[in-house]
Amino acid sequence: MPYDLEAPVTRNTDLGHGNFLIEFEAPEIVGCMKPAQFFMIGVPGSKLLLRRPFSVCGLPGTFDDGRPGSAQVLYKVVGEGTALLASLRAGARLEVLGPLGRGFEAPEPGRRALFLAGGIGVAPFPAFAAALRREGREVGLLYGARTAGDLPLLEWFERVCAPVEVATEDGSRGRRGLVTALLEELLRKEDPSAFHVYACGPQPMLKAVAQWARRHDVRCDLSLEARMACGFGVCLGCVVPTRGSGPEGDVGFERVCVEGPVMRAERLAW
Amino acid sequence: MPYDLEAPVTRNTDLGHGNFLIEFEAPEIVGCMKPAQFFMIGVPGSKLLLRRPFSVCGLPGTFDDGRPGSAQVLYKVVGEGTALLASLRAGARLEVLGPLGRGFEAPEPGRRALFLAGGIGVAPFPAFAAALRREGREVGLLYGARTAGDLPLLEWFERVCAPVEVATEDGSRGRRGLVTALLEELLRKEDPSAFHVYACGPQPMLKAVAQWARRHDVRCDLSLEARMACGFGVCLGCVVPTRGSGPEGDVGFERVCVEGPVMRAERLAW
Amino acid sequence: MVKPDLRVKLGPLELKNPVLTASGTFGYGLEFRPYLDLNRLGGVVVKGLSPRPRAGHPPERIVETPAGMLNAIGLQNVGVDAFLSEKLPALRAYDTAVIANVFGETLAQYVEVCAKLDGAPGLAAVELNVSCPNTEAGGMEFGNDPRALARVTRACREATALPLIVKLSPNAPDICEAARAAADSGADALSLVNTFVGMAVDVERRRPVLSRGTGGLSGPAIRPLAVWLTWRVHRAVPLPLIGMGGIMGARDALEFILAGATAIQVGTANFVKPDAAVRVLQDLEAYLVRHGIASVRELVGALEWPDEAAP
Amino acid sequence: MVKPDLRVKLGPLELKNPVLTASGTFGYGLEFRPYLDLNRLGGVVVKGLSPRPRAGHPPERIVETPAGMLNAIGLQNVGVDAFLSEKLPALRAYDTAVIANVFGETLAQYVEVCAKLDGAPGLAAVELNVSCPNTEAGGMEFGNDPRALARVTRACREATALPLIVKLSPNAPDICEAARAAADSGADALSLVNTFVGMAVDVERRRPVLSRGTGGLSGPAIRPLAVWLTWRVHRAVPLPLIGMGGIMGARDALEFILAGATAIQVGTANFVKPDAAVRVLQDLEAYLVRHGIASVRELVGALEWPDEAAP
Ligand SMILES: Cc1cc2nc3c(=O)[nH]c(=O)nc-3n(C[C@H](O)[C@H](O)[C@H](O)COP(=O)(O)OP(=O)(O)OC[C@H]3O[C@@H](n4cnc5c(N)ncnc54)[C@H](O)[C@@H]3O)c2cc1C
Ligand SMILES: Cc1cc2nc3c(=O)[nH]c(=O)nc-3n(C[C@H](O)[C@H](O)[C@H](O)COP(=O)(O)OP(=O)(O)OC[C@H]3O[C@@H](n4cnc5c(N)ncnc54)[C@H](O)[C@@H]3O)c2cc1C
Ligand SMILES: Cc1cc2nc3c(=O)[nH]c(=O)nc-3n(C[C@H](O)[C@H](O)[C@H](O)COP(=O)(O)O)c2cc1C
Ligand SMILES: Cc1cc2nc3c(=O)[nH]c(=O)nc-3n(C[C@H](O)[C@H](O)[C@H](O)COP(=O)(O)O)c2cc1C
Ligand code: FES
Ligand code: FES
Repeated sequence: MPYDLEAPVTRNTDLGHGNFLIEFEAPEIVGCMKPAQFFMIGVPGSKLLLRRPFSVCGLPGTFDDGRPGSAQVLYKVVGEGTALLASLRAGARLEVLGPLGRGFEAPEPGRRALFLAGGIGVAPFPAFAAALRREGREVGLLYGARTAGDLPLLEWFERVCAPVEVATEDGSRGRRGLVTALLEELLRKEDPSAFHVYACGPQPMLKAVAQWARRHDVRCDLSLEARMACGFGVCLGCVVPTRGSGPEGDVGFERVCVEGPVMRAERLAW
Repeated sequence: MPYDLEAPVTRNTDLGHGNFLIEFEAPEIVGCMKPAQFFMIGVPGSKLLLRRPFSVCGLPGTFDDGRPGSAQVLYKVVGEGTALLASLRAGARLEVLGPLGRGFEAPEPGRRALFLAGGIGVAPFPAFAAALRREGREVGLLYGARTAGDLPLLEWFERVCAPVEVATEDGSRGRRGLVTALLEELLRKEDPSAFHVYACGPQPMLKAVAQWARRHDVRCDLSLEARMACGFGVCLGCVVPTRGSGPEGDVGFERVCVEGPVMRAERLAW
Repeated sequence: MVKPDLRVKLGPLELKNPVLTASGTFGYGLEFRPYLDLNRLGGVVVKGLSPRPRAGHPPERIVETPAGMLNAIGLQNVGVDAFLSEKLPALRAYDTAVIANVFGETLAQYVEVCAKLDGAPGLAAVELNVSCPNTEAGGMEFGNDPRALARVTRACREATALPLIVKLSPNAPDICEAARAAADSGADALSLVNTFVGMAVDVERRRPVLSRGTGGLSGPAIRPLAVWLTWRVHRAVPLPLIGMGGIMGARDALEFILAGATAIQVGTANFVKPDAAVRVLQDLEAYLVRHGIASVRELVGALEWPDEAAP
Repeated sequence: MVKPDLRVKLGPLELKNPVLTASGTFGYGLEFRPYLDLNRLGGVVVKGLSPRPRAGHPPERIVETPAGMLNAIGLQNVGVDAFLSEKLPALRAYDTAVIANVFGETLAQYVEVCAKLDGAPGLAAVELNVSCPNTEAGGMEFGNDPRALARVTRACREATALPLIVKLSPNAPDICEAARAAADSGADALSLVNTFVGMAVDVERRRPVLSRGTGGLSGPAIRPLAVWLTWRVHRAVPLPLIGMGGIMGARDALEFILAGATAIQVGTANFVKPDAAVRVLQDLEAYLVRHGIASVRELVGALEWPDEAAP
């Protein structure tokens, strides 16, 4: 059950290259939130009318220095709303609605979790990685970005996950190329059916992953993004085309905020 | 010559009852500003489109603890813009345009300055009082408000000016009644032509003072307020009716931001 | 002071208070149960209903603009049958007036939906969304053509005994003419305004942001326009009005009420603050208490028109 | 990369860049000397001029609304004679196109002002503000009646050899019809939009905030509406357009240019940031460089209309 709270910012750390990790106190929300669920976050008095959606990145237990009753959000400055967030100091107040949407489900027993992250798409994975590791599950991360600076929290993942493989488009860190190449390579060596793939990143990457998963029949969940007005299912603004959801069982539209943000790759009619 | 600057807030002191004294650094502006001139102040990223006009309250030398190159503005929370100002901490940034408008002129030699302030209308007087006192001029203050809490900076004036007389509508401090009663009383005892009256406060008070000054032929300047869009003469939004300014020399409209905010009382066609 | 009287009457439709929620911004009502007590609301206007379910437009469907948003949802909805069987039974359990918003691409579709809604237990009224292209008349919106508007109003009037609200489009060449056409054709009340047509351009990609090119502008940006249209229609037509357009708080609601609206709808604000409608109601009540006003009805159209003003 | 070419042509009017300032928001230009270099601007449109000086409306004349403002200045101005003798001589010293905005309450007044401006050295063009009540026709605005608009355009066309811009009102029942009327009557270019009629209510005093009751809405709030009207007129009429409405930065200016505006005007933004127009120009140039676009003219109307979009 979601709550709409005023949440005080406890810190807002500049991770460089326009990436920030903001922490705020919201015990009621945090108490019932699952990895890859999201918040709608607004800044009171700001000129933006609509709140902005952000995945939960850290929950209590995710980061060693996380405060009790607090959540962390990893974000990148891409426009007015994220620039405004970046200007906030500890003590500022946020309007936070959450938890919203459907989060990640743990892999079936015996399967290994494999995360595919594209740049800031890494945001929902820390809380999930920490939770799975606590249960003794194996978690791998394939992490792609344009350039080395766009790999926030990489060191954290290197401590928590294995394997952690990196690809950058400019070759400034890890392999030169796309993250999907890492995926193909890994699963050439290992049995795809031993994995449950979770992917989050820019749409072209997700489309490629979804196609690949369909082709190889790998269980694959995507954490999607869309422009949102409400975040809780009533504006119908955030839809993606999905198979079987249309008026006659054909392709229809489903809401990323309620039926997602996590959706099974094969459902998407991209 | 006005400047448009980003000015860092150095402090923002809550004086109680919704009154605040904010200080910001703007050396270029402060260096050429006169008492009762004003700033247009905006908060970057806020939802308000237009800046808000505020008189300069303190200039270097006005308050003992004032910082060099900084100005103080005394304001009261009455709406969204002033509420937003009140929420700012040291380090926040303001958009400040100034100095704007025509400020106070010193009284002719031999005349004593007498300030009439209604509540937050006291704002332009500290800088003027300090400047006049530095030149050894005599300065009196008649200070009215609804209630005792609405008399910001009263203690400061009691140190700097004499006489300082107070009236409150509820009698909670000084005389019960309106500030204009103090004026009539004082000038029954003394020769009106020995004074130059400067008045700032709510419009009904200014109208009463202007009438009184006309009746007794006292030199009287008013510091006016008006809704403003630009503050520098181009929107024509801030006008007041004045005698002789009309197309045929009849009643016309003049801009508070350029021809004012200080205008001679007898010019107003209220 | 005694509690102020909040009841209002829109012709045959009696509401316990004047605060409704706007169609398309409140889902089927049930989605808001975590955020507010539906029993508090004067009424709930559900998402527009068509004879059959509709998939709506492909993304992008929405984009934020200064103090507003554009939407081109394409009237995605479950269809009138699913509404009656799946949504209404749960919704009518609440003590609030349930109002069905209806649209069609032909006159026959409007009539079909109205007829199906007619006997439905727990339905308080029908609101016609006439900002919908008339496919039989070259795609011109019903609401922009007074004759088509009169026809659709009359046909729906015959199809249902429920109180009939016609929702006016601000894009009509002359909204007062549209209001008169609806009034003369059997409408019990008018609601206004629907969204204004607008466009946002993605200047990096050099194309409209929305897949449909244009969208409907809602939110605080349009409030001064909507308040003015409310006052104009109030002076032109004797029907009770339901005002909307950018209402975020009670102060905004009062602008519409003073300009002649007997009730108001909260729209885009529901997205921003899910309990916005209840806050509007609370603060409206507080305003009445503060001003010693016994009934909200005293304020309807009570705007004092300045002497110096244009007529 | 070489500097992009910013020159544009509006019929006979050649501008060194497409950034102008909007009438009524830039005084007589000279007031902005402390804030920007007037020589940078493509042009300056001065406050609307009438045959004789006008006092304008009593206060309140302005009020802020969400992302916008309403104004009812009442066309206060020094009159055309004082403009010619006192303002123009100083203004024409700058390397920028000076455009006189003209209005009247009768056709004869428009003609009188245009005739006086006709020979004036240093004047680049005339812009007709037709959002003005026609006192000879019951107060209906010239711009809202295509025939009156055609007449006033034709009469001004005859009264002056200067390039003639007609500024369209968004309150017209059909802006495309108005655009065609102006185009067919000798206009060289069209500018759009003027302000939208709106109203703000002071709910504590239960009266309109503005002394006139209503005012014209400007600022970012109207941008999506103005961009859409620009695109509509661009597709309906072959004349060059000057777009405006809520332009605060280069991104906003590009929305209008892509939607078909050959030049743009910066209005309300001048109040908020006195050097707004020069910033728009700088950032527009930076955009062209970043995208490797040789001339701003390539972008005029270059909006790609999506396949799925409404026609
Ligand atoms: C469920 C969900 C979870 C998300 N989690 C995160 C997160 O953890 N960290 C993070 O940095 N971002 C996340 N995003 C994306 C984030 O919401 C957008 O970056 C943000 O809304 C941009 O706001 P803005 O005001 O800064 O930019 P705007 O000015 O609104 O837009 C800037 C650019 O971003 C694009 N954009 C705007 N909104 C979205 C959106 N919702 N999705 C994708 N692109 C958009 C625009 O097209 C434009 O190019 C998430 C989005 C969703 C839907
Ligand atoms: C030259 C000048 C100097 C001023 N100096 C000071 C000062 O030193 N300290 C101070 O506290 N205030 C001063 N004011 C008044 C101040 O500008 C307003 O209180 C402020 O703009 C209100 O902004 P807001 O957003 O909080 O309120 P809004 O939400 O804009 O309005 C709240 C209330 O204030 C009224 N109001 C709005 N603008 C003005 C205005 N410009 N003048 C009068 N009433 C207005 C409205 O009618 C409304 O009742 C000055 C005004 C002028 C013109
Ligand atoms: C996302 C969205 C969907 C809407 N859908 C409908 C609809 O189905 N039927 C209708 O009559 N109006 C619809 N509207 C219009 C609103 O009911 C309302 O008239 C308009 O948004 C103005 O009010 P607001 O500014 O408070 O939102 C919709 C508005 C929005 C923002
Ligand atoms: C205070 C004010 C005064 C205006 N006066 C005039 C005028 O005299 N003549 C005219 O044609 N337009 C006038 N306008 C309209 C503007 O030129 C412009 O069309 C409108 O404000 C939309 O642009 P914007 O949103 O950038 O301000 C005025 C606008 C404002 C805000
Ligand atoms: S964001 Fe409103 S329905 Fe998903
Ligand atoms: S505030 Fe614009 S002219 Fe005075």
